Amino acid sequence: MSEKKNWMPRWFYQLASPRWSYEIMGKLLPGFAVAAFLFLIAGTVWALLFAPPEAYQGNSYRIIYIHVPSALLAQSCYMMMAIAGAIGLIWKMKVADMVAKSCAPIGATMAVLALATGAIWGKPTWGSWWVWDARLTSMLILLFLYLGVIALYSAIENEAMAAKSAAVLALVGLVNIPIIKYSVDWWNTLHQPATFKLTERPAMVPEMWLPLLVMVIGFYCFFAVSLMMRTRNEILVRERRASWVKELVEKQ
Amino acid sequence: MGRIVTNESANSEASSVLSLFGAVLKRDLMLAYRKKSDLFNPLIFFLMVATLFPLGVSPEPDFLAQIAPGVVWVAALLATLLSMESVFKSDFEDGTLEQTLLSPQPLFVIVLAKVLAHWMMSGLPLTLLAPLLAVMLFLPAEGMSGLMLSLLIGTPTLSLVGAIGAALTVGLRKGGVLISLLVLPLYIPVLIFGTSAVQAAVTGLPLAGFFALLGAILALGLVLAPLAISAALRISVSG
Amino acid sequence: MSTALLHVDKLYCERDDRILFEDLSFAINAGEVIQVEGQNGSGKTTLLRILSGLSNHYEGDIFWKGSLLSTVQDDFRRELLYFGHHPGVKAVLTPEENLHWYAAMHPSIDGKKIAMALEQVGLRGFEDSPCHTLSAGQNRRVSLARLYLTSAKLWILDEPFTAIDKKGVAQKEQLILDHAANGGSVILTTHHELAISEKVRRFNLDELAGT
Amino acid sequence: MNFDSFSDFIAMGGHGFYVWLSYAIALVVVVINIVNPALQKKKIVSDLVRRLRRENKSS
Repeated sequence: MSEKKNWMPRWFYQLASPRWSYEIMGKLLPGFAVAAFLFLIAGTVWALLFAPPEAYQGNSYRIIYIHVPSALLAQSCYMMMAIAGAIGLIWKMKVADMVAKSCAPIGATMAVLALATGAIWGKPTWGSWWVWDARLTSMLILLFLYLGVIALYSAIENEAMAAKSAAVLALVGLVNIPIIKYSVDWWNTLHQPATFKLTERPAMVPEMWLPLLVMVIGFYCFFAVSLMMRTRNEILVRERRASWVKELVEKQ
Repeated sequence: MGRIVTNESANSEASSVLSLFGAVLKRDLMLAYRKKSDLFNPLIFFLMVATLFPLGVSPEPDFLAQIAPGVVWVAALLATLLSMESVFKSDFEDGTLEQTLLSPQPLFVIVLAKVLAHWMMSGLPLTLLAPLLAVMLFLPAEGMSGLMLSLLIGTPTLSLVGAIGAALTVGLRKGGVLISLLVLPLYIPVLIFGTSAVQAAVTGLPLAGFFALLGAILALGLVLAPLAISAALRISVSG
Repeated sequence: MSTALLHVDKLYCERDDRILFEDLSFAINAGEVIQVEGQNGSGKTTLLRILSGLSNHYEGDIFWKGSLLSTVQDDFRRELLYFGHHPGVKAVLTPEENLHWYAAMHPSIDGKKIAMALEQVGLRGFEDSPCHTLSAGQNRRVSLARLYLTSAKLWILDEPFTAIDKKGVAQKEQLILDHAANGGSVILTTHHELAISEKVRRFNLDELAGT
Repeated sequence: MNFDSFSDFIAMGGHGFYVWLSYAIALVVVVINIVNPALQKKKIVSDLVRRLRRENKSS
């Protein structure tokens, strides 16, 4: 029975073992936590204190250092959720299911953060809290997609079934995201031509985009930390009957 | 099983798929015909939603004419959603869904036939009823063809995507609200291109582009949605 | 590999924090009738749903004629008849229409035999009445009429005799024996005392269940 | 350093409210995403300990 599985690399099957994943994530966590902390602090100080003010928007553009990383993270988190869900569906890999489930709340909060900062930035830039800008609208729809996935998780009691259903929904959403994005972009150009775009400023100088890069790396490290913490929790809950979990708990 | 593919066996396979498609379609249409409330409730809902707008916003003909494309499309979208829950529900409850999943027949074909039956019960009558609403909302006559055609191409996509939500929630006791939550964000492209087509028709702009886009989305849905529906049904029944 | 029709190897299933069965291994050979026994909640229905391929919430392997079930599902479904808690009868359709639909789902069934099958289960004269006008027992008989139509080798029957009268039960028991004699296999659960019990292999889930 | 004084830094050229509000929300979101799983873990472990004790008692 085991011969036919040999074409997959060994780490793939180790990943499939919840215990191994739990332990390796425990080892990786501190490193990522330190990196996230350092990058976020350094990026924030750089962004707020040392980056030069922008020619048209003055200092309000400094919101970009939150807005762009959170928007990026919200999108890549959805992709990760869908791909992890697909792996769980195809190879029946429990840990992938748990990763997918852990992605949903992080991605949703990131989408909220991107929307909130976008709206706050909109006030000094456009003079109103909300504008049906293409990017903000797509982000809002992405948030709806996240909320749907989370609602489905909480509606189905059986953990294995919930994971599979949510994976199907996430994949359907993944196929739809480009279509939604295109349709919203197109709709936006039809309804409000040539407005002042939030993030599409050509030719940022290095003093401006370097701190942005630092912030993006910091956000990804933070994502890794939160994701691993949640996934480890999920492993504990779903493997609660396994003897290694019992031993682990007894030690505490 | 080494199957030898000759012309003859390919032909007989194609005809057996067709006869299966026909049998499922006929059965679902017959079910709807015998339980007429399922047929009429979404249509009544469609009419009522459109009535609310003049009462709730303004009966001004100019204003209504301006929002008519959007109102008709939103009402059609909500009416489709309303009828969505029942696509698989009764089959799930009386065990025929189980039997369907255990049959050796291709689930893709069965699901496609069921969605087509649903569309013939919801999307098609909605499209036929749309001119009535359009007149009530003072949509200019030039927009009528755009409205009908966009609904004709757009509503099958609504049925296909909605059926994914229905399949995911079929085993849940309170599936109704959840379907809307899962499916509405996915309806947005159809809504955008559908209403734009109507607006373009009203202002005399070229329409072909919108219909091409709606058609492309429909084609994508026809290929991918049955896969997602089949997977979702197997998951929902496994509980 | 064994030549058993269905071979179950180290099946493990838990539900709601309770282990229903673990390390469950058995084989079903052609010509065998197996009765699964156990208290309420011992996992009889779950086991039958797993064996039929409806549920895949289990660990372990199931083999159909020597190949993993998940790799030969189409062949397996062609040779399977499953009778579940819900009889799979549409209330607004007539018995005849219900069986025609079943025949469409299973192309190996000869549609001409439907009238005969309905007569066998005592529904002659009710062919054109919608099933919601029939009694619960009659509805289950509509579903049981499938036993006369099918050419499936493996029958999985979950409580097939509920709401069926004595005469009907005896007739179905005979049908099951005939099926086994022809090389078919039957797995069933029932609360009835089977008259044919000496020819049935029993299989108790309570003794197997985890503590 | 782009700012002459601390009060300049706080004012952000008149946009202080928007900038600081954004960073405050970001801080809250980041902290929630770290604290929430940490609290969750505490609860899960204590639940497991309680369950284990019950099982040991009953067996």
